[in-house]
Amino acid sequence: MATLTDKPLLDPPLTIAGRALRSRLMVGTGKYRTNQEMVEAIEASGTEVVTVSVRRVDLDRSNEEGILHALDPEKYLLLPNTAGCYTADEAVRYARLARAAGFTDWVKLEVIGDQETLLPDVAATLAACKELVDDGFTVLAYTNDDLITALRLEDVGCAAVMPLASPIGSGLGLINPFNIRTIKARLEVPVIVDAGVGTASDAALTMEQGVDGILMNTALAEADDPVRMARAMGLATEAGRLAYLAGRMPRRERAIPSSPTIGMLE
Amino acid sequence: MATLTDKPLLDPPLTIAGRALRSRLMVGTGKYRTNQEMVEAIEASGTEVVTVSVRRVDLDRSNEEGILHALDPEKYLLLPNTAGCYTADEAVRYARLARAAGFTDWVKLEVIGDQETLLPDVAATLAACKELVDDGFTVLAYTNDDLITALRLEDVGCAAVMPLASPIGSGLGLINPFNIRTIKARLEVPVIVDAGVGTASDAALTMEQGVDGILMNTALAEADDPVRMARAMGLATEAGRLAYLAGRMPRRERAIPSSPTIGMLE
Amino acid sequence: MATLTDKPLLDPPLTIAGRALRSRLMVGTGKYRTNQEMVEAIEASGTEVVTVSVRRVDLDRSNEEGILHALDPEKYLLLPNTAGCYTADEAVRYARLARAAGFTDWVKLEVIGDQETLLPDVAATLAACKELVDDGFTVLAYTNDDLITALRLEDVGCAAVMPLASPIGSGLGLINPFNIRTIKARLEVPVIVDAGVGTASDAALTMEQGVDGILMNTALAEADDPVRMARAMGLATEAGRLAYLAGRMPRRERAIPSSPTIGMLE
Amino acid sequence: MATLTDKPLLDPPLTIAGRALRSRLMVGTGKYRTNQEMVEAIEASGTEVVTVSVRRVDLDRSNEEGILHALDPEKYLLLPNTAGCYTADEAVRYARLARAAGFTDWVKLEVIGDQETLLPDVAATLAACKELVDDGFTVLAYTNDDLITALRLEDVGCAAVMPLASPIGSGLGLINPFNIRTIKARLEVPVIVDAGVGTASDAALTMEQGVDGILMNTALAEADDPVRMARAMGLATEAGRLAYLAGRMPRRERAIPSSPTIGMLE
Amino acid sequence: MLEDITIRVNGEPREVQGGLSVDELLRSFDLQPGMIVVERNGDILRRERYPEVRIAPGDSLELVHFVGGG
Amino acid sequence: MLEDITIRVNGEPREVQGGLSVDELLRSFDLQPGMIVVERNGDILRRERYPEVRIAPGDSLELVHFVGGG
Amino acid sequence: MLEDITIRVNGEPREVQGGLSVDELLRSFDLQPGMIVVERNGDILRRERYPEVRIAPGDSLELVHFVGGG
Amino acid sequence: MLEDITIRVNGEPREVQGGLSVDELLRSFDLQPGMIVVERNGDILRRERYPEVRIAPGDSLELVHFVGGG
Repeated sequence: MATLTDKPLLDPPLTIAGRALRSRLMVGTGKYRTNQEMVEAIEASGTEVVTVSVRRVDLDRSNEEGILHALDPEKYLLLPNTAGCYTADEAVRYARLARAAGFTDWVKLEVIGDQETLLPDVAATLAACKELVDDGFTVLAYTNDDLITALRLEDVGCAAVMPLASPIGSGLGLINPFNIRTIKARLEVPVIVDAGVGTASDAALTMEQGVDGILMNTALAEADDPVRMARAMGLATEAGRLAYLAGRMPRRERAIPSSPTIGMLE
Repeated sequence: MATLTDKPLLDPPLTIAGRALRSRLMVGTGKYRTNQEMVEAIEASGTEVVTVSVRRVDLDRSNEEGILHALDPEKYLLLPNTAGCYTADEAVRYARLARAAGFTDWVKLEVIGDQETLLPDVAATLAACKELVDDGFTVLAYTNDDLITALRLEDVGCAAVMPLASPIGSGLGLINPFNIRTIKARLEVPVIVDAGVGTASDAALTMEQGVDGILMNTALAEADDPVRMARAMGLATEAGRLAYLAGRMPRRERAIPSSPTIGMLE
Repeated sequence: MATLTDKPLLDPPLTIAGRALRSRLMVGTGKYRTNQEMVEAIEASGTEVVTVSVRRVDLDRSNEEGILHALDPEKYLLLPNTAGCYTADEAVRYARLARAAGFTDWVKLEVIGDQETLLPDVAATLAACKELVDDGFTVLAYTNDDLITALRLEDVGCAAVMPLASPIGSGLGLINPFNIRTIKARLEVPVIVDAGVGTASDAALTMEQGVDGILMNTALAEADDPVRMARAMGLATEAGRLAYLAGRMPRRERAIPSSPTIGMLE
Repeated sequence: MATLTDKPLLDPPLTIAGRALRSRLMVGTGKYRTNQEMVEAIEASGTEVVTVSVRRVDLDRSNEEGILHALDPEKYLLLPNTAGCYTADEAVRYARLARAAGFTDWVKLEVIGDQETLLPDVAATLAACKELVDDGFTVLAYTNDDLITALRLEDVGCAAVMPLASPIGSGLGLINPFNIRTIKARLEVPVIVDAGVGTASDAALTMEQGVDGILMNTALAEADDPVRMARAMGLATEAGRLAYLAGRMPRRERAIPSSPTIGMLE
Repeated sequence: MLEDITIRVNGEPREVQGGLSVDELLRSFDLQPGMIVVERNGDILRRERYPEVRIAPGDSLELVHFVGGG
Repeated sequence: MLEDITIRVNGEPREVQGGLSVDELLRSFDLQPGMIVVERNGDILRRERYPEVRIAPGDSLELVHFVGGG
Repeated sequence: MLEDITIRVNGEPREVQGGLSVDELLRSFDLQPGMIVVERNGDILRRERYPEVRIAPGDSLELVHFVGGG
Repeated sequence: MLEDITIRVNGEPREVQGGLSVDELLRSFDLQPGMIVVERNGDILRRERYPEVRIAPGDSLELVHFVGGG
């Protein structure tokens, strides 16, 4: 049975801003049916990085909802996002509140440009990224699959660029492998594909483009069985990575026998 | 890091003709650069079933070439194939020679209909399958992705039907998921997709159709690094299986936020 | 505006069994909302060949239902099919009844192997084809996309081989272009893709594989506007054919300017 | 044979900035082997709008190279582009020179962000678009397939938004139909897909997304036979448009007979 | 005027007037012989023989024609 | 015992006991200060200052924490 | 007959006859003025002014036209 | 010591010592009988019979084994 114990020999760890991560998969913590299911899925995924959001406490029933009651910050890197922000200023404000929580100066920057598609506002994302980098943040920036924007994000000091595979929560998978491959080929900072991955083959196909990692949430939370899907995604992310490193066979529009053509009987 | 130690809890084993297998991946032993590389790749793949061919001994340098010098029949189920046979009679003759070797009465039946594409002759395959079943063989039959032929193979007592993903050695991947899904939905015997898988995402996508397993050879032997690719395929096969069992999220042509839309600041 | 008046200069006509046809599109006559809509759609499609079925007259209200009341046999080649037949004998019986109507000795042979998918029984199709050819019929045989079966059909004297794009009435389009391309490359008789085409781009893509023509029914009859769709299909079939003959530009994973890079201002 | 004489009844003309166009296909004039071939291809395409570039005259052999020696401005709308410009100022300068030629105040705005991929610099494109609109130009803006950028271009007064199908000169076709469909659904100004279309089925598929037109150059100029391909593209563009208007049949993963299931013989 | 006989037409038993030719039978059903193909007791009947061939008791006829199909 | 004062907390007007420190205020809401970030009149308040900073009438506070998100 | 002057045309220094109008200059290059757009020292020159505007020493001219492009 | 006889092995004519058992023949080719399947004049020979069955002039043998295949 395949075990991953000697994985480090097969694939050096992903390193972002100097921190080596034990898995190339990052997962979100939203939309699970229960905290229990979320924790088990995160465990099964093998991830080290989980994203969280900053929201007002609900003064009437606050004890339940805080994520820190469910997740151990010693065990996971809690990566705050700025989801729900529609301007650079708003995103910067949320990032600073998140940092003040005292766990990390990393932030997953999101500046949304349209409520219906949740596609990023790349101009505002660039502006917020620059301001946060100047303020000492380690910024992982959610963006679309436009190479030019990705290059600009790298220019302003982004620690990792996070282009989408398809819209947040759509499950449409990697629609444009060419753009993702091109972005990876041109950037020096890690490229983490964020949003849109729906099932295991999407994750493997995405990693086969050569990118450094994947972040997903809905694919786990909305699966009928989030724990099985989390395990599937952990395995698929690693499978796609190893297949990329292994160098696949050529595609050919003809057949080649796998068995010897000599030594046949009369 | 993802480990597979509790895999049995997540996925019951594939059982063919009463034998439970520890992996849903089967691999061929052809075309490796060296026996050493082959053995390491087979090990890394986590497979339990490896296919072999029956050929004349080379009376001048026989010691090297026999596969039994490299593979331990106690450790792996050696599944003989009838690759290279173009008639039912020829395939039956090779199957009987293979059985006489004394390891197993299983045979992977192949009757080729065209040298250029190595596509099966379904009429001859059906005839040979019937004769071998009547003779007590456990037949796993390589076929194309035609449902009607698959149903006939099941009717004559095939232990597992092995439709192709794409031509042998082509690496074109799963061209027609619809046909494979349909075959799986209609048959009761296990469906093992054989031939054409080229990389990890192909394997995951194939398993996500609900099939019971995959057999591959060229994708490993012709990868730049067969050991890494073998590991990748073992993981991807399991990932695709678990994703199928988990029940994927729906695809939707709109976005759904992963983070709460309430509790935003003013 | 594009007109097709000089089309003969661009594409020689499709010729089957010595008969040159003015269009590479053939259409069925089933499932239209009204005969009037059917006639207008057929007219708009530009086709010369329309398929019909042989059925018992309804002794209570026979005047309405006969297709000959709506279609002029002088204007269109009425091609009888054996749709609904599940054995070779049944198909041969229907073919003979159709020929006795006195319009043509052509027949579109269909022998279905499964009621749910309407996929062909290739063994029975081969048997019926042989018998009908020996009896002097010009046989156009519906089959799946298996090269070996297509070669056998050619061997027994089929006038045209009609592999499917996807199941009858599914509208799934051309699922396996590779198989269709391979069949066309290996056969000498005309290859007409039958069944599965759903919209204009499917028709163009199909013709771009080099095949000689397309037969469709549901895509027109079930469109919201069959007449517009019929025109679209006529144009798309011709567009795909011309694109195939024209020889497309290479695909490349880099950009090439369309405008001169010299002569820029300072 | 399909003729398009009554096309106006089937599809109202595309209208940009108040001008009704007789074809939804626009073509470039670059990279043809000869001017003669270019003129014949443009004629065969049925287009009314052809793009041109502004470049310095070559003082040594100027007579040959001017496009006006080959194309009649009375017969075609010459649409100047700003291809080759990498800044907003540069693009504005080229646009003004083009307008001074006295044919039109329309301009196809291109501001390139990267020499290797020729992908647009969306920030600079937006800035240039705003300045040109304020200066009285009718701006058709080449952009990527980002909805947010397309909405901003509409906001600043763009007359038509021209998202790419894939990179200029790549021939990779419509990689992301979802983005194009989304852009069309959200904008009020015409959406003309520009760049990347490689063959007829690409053109049909693109129009089937509901967009208003297509602009292409390399697919014609680099075809082995540009005239045949131009005709193919003219037909395919119209076919895709009509198929979109006709409303395609549903896709279904099961078969539906085209012929009656009643009235079979005993 | 002959008395009625019983035959099978398209799978249904029918009482028809005895001694009718196939041509007359078709017209009695308001069918145009030129558009109908007749299979009589398993054999196809050539159209020119419709006027001469007379229906006999117990005959089994299939009357078919072309309908819309794909 | 000081009388109540009115402040804004997370967008809602609230009557709270006058003179409370931010730390006391959080506990009065049954919140663990270590898990809460406080923005006071638009400025983030460093956690170590919660015990010393006292609420004044008209203060506007945002009390935020981490919740599940993607 | 005036003596030659030096100007810049499309980035290259050129000796041309002094006192020429833009129209005359274009013709001297064997160009049809109706097909050429002239940018003179950074400003676009309206075509109707080609006959009256005279070239001065040190002028920088860009002479552009339409070529094939996509 | 018997004289040599001629047989066919894997399609090639061979001179071998007369009177050899199949087992002895295989060893003479430096093959391990346990890894070889023998087809003799078209019939498969059960392995336990290798020691007793003796090669006769004109025998046609196929000696096969497992090799790498997919």
